[in-house]
Amino acid sequence: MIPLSYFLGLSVLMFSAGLFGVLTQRNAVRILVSVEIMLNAANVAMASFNGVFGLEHVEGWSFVIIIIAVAAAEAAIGMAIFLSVFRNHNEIIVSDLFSLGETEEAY
Amino acid sequence: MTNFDPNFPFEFLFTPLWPDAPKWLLVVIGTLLLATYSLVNQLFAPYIERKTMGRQQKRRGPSYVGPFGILQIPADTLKLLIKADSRPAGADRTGFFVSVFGVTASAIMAFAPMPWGSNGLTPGHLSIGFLYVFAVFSIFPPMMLIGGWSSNSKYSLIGGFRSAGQLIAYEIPMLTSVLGVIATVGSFDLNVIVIYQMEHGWFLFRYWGAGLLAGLIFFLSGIAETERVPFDIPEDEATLVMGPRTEFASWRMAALMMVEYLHMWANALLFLYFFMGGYDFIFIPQDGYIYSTYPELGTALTAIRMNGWVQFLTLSIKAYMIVFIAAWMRSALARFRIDQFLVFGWKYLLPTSLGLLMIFLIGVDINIFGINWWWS
Amino acid sequence: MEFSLTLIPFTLLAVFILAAIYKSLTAEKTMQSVYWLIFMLVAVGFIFLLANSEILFAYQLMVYSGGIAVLMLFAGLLTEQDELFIDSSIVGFIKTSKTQVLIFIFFAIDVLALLLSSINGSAYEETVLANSEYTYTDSAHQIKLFASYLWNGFAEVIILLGFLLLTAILGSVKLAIRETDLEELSDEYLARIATTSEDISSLPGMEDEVEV
Amino acid sequence: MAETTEVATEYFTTNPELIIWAVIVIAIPFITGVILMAMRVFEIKKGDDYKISESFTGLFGSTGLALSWIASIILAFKYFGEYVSLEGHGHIEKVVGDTAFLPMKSSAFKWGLLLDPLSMIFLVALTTIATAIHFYASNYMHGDSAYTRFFGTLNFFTGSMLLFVLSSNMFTSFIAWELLGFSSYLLIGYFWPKRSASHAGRKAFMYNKIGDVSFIFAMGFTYARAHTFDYLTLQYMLQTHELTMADFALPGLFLFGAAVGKSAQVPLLGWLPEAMEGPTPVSALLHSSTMVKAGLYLIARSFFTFYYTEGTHVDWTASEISFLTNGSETMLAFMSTPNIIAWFGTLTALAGGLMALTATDIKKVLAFSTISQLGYIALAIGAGGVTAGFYHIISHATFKSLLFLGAGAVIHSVHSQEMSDMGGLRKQMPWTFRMMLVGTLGLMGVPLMNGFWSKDAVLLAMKESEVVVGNMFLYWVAVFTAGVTAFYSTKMLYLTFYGKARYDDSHVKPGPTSPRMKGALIFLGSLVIIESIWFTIGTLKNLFGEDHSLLNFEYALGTMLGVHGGEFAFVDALPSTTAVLLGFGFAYFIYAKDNKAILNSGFVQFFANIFENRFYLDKLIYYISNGPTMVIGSAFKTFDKKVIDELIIDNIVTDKIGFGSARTSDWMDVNVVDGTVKSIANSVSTVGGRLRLFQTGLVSNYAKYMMLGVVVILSFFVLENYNVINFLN
Repeated sequence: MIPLSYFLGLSVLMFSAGLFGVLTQRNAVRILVSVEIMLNAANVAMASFNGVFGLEHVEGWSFVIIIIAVAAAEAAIGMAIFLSVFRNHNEIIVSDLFSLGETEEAY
Repeated sequence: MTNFDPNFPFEFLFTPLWPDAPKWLLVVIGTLLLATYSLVNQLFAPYIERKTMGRQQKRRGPSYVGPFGILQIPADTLKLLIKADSRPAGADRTGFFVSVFGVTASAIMAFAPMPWGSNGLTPGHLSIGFLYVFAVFSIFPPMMLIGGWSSNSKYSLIGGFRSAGQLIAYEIPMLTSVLGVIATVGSFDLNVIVIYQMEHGWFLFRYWGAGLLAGLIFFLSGIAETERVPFDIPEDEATLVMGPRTEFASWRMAALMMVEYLHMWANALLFLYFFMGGYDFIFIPQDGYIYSTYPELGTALTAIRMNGWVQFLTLSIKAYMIVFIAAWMRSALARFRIDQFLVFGWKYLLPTSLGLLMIFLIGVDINIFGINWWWS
Repeated sequence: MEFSLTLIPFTLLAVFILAAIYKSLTAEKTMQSVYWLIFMLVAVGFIFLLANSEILFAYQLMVYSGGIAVLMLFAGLLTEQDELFIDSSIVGFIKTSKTQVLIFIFFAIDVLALLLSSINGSAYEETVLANSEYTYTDSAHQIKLFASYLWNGFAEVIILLGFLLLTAILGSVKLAIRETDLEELSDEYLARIATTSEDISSLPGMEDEVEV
Repeated sequence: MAETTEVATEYFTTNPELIIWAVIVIAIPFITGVILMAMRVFEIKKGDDYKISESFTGLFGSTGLALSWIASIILAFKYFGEYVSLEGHGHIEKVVGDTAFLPMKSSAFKWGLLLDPLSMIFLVALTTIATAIHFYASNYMHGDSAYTRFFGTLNFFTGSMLLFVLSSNMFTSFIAWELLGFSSYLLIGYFWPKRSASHAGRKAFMYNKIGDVSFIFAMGFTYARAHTFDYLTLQYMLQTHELTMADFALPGLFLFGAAVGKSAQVPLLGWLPEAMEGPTPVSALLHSSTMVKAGLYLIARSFFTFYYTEGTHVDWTASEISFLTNGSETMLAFMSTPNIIAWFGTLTALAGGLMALTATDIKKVLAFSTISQLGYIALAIGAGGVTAGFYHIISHATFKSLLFLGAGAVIHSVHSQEMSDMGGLRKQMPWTFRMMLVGTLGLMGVPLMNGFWSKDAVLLAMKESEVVVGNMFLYWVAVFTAGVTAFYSTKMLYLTFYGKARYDDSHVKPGPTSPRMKGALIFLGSLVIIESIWFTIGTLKNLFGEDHSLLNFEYALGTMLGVHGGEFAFVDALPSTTAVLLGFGFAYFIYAKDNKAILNSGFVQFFANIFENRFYLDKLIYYISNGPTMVIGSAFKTFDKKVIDELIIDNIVTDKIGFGSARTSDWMDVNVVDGTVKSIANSVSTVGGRLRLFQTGLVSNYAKYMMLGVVVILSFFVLENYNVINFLN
C-alpha cells in the first residue's frame, strides 16, 4: 500500500522539473518535452487520487483520458508547427526566433 | 463459465502434485514454466518457417543439421551468441542499448495476460488483457526508431522511420477489426472472449462472412505488425540492408530475431483468441443444434473441452498452423512498395474494418428459433 | 505507516522517472531528450499500474509512448540541426538564471506544502484505511463504471475531443505537407523592400526633411 | 348694417359625390399641368425636332381648363340646388370632406375640401375667367419657344388656386398657398433670360415669403389655441364659446400679414408692378382672380376670427394686443384687427391710385389700379362688410381681366407696353377698343356699371362701420380714390385709343386682333355687361321690395355669407359719382384738350415724382431691411474695432492679462507643465527601460514571469493554510 502523499510528492517533483524545463529550454521540441512531463505529473496525481478514493470513483481516470487526448492533439500540431517553422526559418531554437520582441535585447 | 482464482493461476496443475505447497512459490514456478515454454516455442517457429521455405524454394540447408535439420536453429543461435559484439562509431550508447532491451521486454511482456487454458492457466490475469497486449506492442515503433537513429546509419534511420510509420498505420485497422468482437463479448479479457466463442461459436464464421473478413484484416495487420513478407518494407534488404537492425550484431541480433518470432507468435495467439476460439479444440457451440439435440454428446464434448491439457495442446497446435501460414506467405508472396503498402493500410483496411465494426454492432447473426444454426 | 512490498517497485520507478527527466532536460541532443521522455512515459505507465489504474496504463502506453512519442521523435529528427551550427552555450543548464532556479524551488516548496497541508486531514486517513485491503488484481467493475461514466457524463467532452483530434490531424497534415521555398521567398521580399524604400526616398519633400 | 343670420346648428355636412366633383375640378388643371411640364422635359431632352405642335399643346391646356370650368359649374349647380336655400332668412349648409394628410398622430393635418357659397361663387368666377384667359393665351403666346412650359405652368397655377379656394383648413390652404407662390414665381419669371424678368420673379417670391412666414405664425397660434386648423371647427368653437374672439387677436393679425404679402397691401406692394414682366395672360390671371385675390380670400374665409357677427363691438381687452394699448379704450379700438385692416386697405387704395397716375406703361397702370382696388376690398372687409368686399372681388375680377386682355391685345399689335408708343388705335382695333371701354367704365365706377355697384357697397360699408376708428375720414379718402381711379382710367384709355398714332409706322402694323383673342375679349366684355345689368336690376329691385332670389345678387350674397351690408340709397352714391365725374373731367381736360402743360408745373411734378417712385416704399423697405442692418452692422463694427479690439483686447487683454498671463504661463509651462511631462516621460522611460527587459520575445521568459505570478499566488495559499496569514477569512 503506497500512501497518497508518495504519489503526490513524485507528481510535484515531476511537475517542477517540467516547469523548470519549460523555463530553461531553448529548443522548441525540448519545450514540448517539458510540457509533456508536466502533463504526466498531473496525470500521476489524478490517477493516484482516483485509486485512493475508492472503487466507485473514476473521475480521475476521466481527466487523465482527456489530458492524454489533448496532449496527443497538441503534440501533432506542435510537430507540424515545428516543421513549418524549421522550413521557414531553418531554426528551431526559440531564443533565436525573435518575431515577438527586440532582436538585440534577447538576453 | 468456469470459476478460477485469478491469484492462483496454476491450481489445476500443481494442486494434485503438491497440495501443501505455498501459493506464491507455485505462482513463480508456473510463470517461469510458461515463459520458458513461450520462449522455446520461438525456436520451433523459425524451424517450421525454414523447412517450409526450403521445400517451396528448393533450399536444402535446413535439412542437414541434425535429424530433419532440427539442430539448425540452435546452431544459428549459438553462432550469434558467441559472435563478437560491436557498436558503430558515433552511435548513441543509451539508445543503442535500450532499443534492443525495450523491444525484447515488450515482446515478452505481451504474453502475460494470454490464457493457455480456462482453468486459470494464465500467467497474469488482467481484465484489460487485450488492451494490455496492444499497449505493450505500441512501445515497439518508438524503440525501433530510437534503435535506427542511434545506430548512426542512414539505412537504419530510414528503416526506423519506415518501421514506425508502418506500425502506426497498421495498429489502427488491427484494433478496429477486433473492436466488433470486443463489443459483442463485452470484455477485454481474452479468457472471457474464448469462453464466449465456446458457447456461441467462432467469430470467424459469424455475421455472414463479416467475421471472416475481420479475421483476414486482423491477420494481415498482424503480419504487417511483425514486418514480415510481404510487408517487410522496413528491412528491405535490397535497399536498406536490414533496416533498423542493420548495425545490430551478435546477441543483439539474436534478441531482435527472437522478438520477431515472439511478435509473430503473439499475433497468431491473438488471432486465435479473437476469431478461432482460442484453446477450444472444436467449433461446435454449446448453444447450438448438436448440444440441444444430443445432450450426452454435449456433456462428453464439454468434458474434453474443459480439460486443461487439451486446451493447452490445442492452442499450441493452432498457433503452429498460423505460423505455418505466415511462413507460407513469406515464401510465396512478393514485397509491397512503401506507398502501396500505406495506401492499402489507410485507404482500404481502415474503412473496411470500420464497416465491419458497424455490422458487428448491428449484430446480424443466424439465430433462428433461438438456436445458432451455423456449423451445428 | 506500514512497510509494503509495493513500495519497492514504486521507489524504483520514481527514481527512474526522476532520472529520466533529468537526462531528458540535460541531454545533448534533442533525440536523446525525446527518448528519455519515452522511458519516463513508460515508467509513468507502470506508476499507473501501481496506482490501481491499469486502463490508464494501457492508454498511457498506447497513446503516449506509441503515438505522441513517435510524433516527437519525428519532430526531433526532422528539425535536428547540423551540430556545427548549434550554439553549445545554449545546451543544458547554461544560461539558467537565478530567477528561474528560485522560481523552481519556490514552486516545488509551495506545492508540496500546499498538498501536504491539504491532505493532512482525517478524510485522507479514513480513505486510506478503507482502501488498505484492496489488492491489485482486477478492476473490471471499475472499468465498466468508467466506460458508462465517460459516455454518460462526459459525452460532450469526448465528442469535442474527437473533433479536436480530427482537426489536429488534418491541420498538422496540412502544415506538414506545405512546401516553402525559403530562398525564393526571401529574395522576392528583399526586392520588394528595396523598391519600396527607393520610392519613399524619391518622393518630393522627403529629402529636405528637417530634424526637429 | 349688421343684420345677423341664425347660427347653423349643424355646422357642416358631408356629401362624397360633391367632394368627388370638387376633386375633379382641382385635379384636371393639375394633371394637365403636370403632363404638359413632362412634355416640356421631353422636348428639352429630344431637341427641337421633337417639338410638340402649338395647336395641340394650347388645345390640351385650354381644354383642361374648360373641362374644369364645366365641372365647376356642375358642382356649383349641384351644391346650390341641394344645400342653399335663400327663402326667408336663408338656410346654408356647408359640405366638408377631408382625409389625413399623412398617417400621423395629430388629426389637425389633413387634406380637406370645403364647399360653401363663398368658395362656390369664387370657384365659378375663377374657372370662367381662367378658361377665357387660356383660350386667349393659346393665341397670344403663339411662336413662343417654351409654349408647352407656359401652359403647363399656367394650368398648375390655376390648379393651385383652385385647391386654395376649396380648402377647408389652414393646412391645406397653406400648401396651396405655397404652390401658388412657387408657380407664380415660375410665371412671373417666365422670360427668365431677361434679367428684369428673373429679378421680378425673385422679388415677388421674396415679398410673398414675408406673407408666408406670417401665415405660419398664424397657423402656429391657431394650433396652440384650438388644436385644429379647420375653419368651420374654429368657427364652431367660437360659437360655442370654447374660444373667444380675444384668442384670435394675434392669429387674425398674422393672417392679415399673410394677406399683405400676397395681396400687395401697403408696405409690400412693390412686387406687383414688377410682376408685369410676365406674359400678359399671366398678368390677367394673376391680377384678376388668382394670386392677389388669394390673400383677401383668406381674410374673407377666416373673417370670423376677427369680426364675429354676433356683435359689432368685440372686447379686445383680454387679448394679447391689449398690453400695447396701455389700457386706453381708443387705442384698443385702434389696434383692433379690423381697424388695422381697414386703415391699411384705405392707404393701399389711395397709394395705388396715386401711383397709377404717373405710370406710363399700360400694364403698370393696370397693376397700380389692381393695388388700388385690392385696397378697396381690404377696406371693405376691415370695415365689416365682407359682403361688399366679396362683391367687389367678383366685379373687379371680371373687368380687370378684360382690361388686361385688351391691353395684351394692344401690346401684341404694337409690340410695346409704353403708352407713348400707342394712340389712335381705335380705328385699327375696334373690338378691342369697345371691350376696353366697357372694362374701363367698370373700373371707373361709372353708374350702372358693375364696378359702380360694388364700389358703392364698399364705401357704404366703410361709412356705416362702427369698429373702424375714423371711418368717415377713410370714407372720404376712398371717395377721393374713386376720383383718382376715374382720372387714370380715362388717361389710359385716351392715350391708347385716341389722339395721334405715335407708334413707328415703318415696322408696326396694328390690325384687328385674331379671332380667338377677340372671342375671349368679347366673352369677358359681355360678362361685364351682364354683371352690370344683373347688379343694377338686383339693387333696384332691392330698393323697391325684397327679393330673395339670386337675382338680387348683393342681398343673396349677404344671406349666403351671413353678413348683410347696408341698404343702397341714391344719396350714398352721390359723392363717389361726383368724384368719378371730376376725375374724368380733369383727365379729359388735360389729355383730350391737350392741356398737358399743367403737368409740368412744379407742384404737380413734386407729387408726380413721389408717385413715380411709389412713395419711396421700395426704398423704405430697402432701408428698413438693409438700413438698420447696415447701421447695426457698422455700429457693431465700430464697437468691435474701437472697444473690443483697441480698448479691451489691445489695452486690457493683451497688455495686462495677455502679457501677465503669458509670463505666468511661461513660468508654468517651463516649470510645471514641462516639468510634469518630463518627469512623467522620464519615469515612463525608466520604467519602460526596466520593463523592456521583460519584453525579450523569448517564450520561456514570458513563461517565467507567468510562473512567478503563480508562485506568489500559491505562496499566499500556503501561508494561509499554515495560518501564517489570514487573508481569506
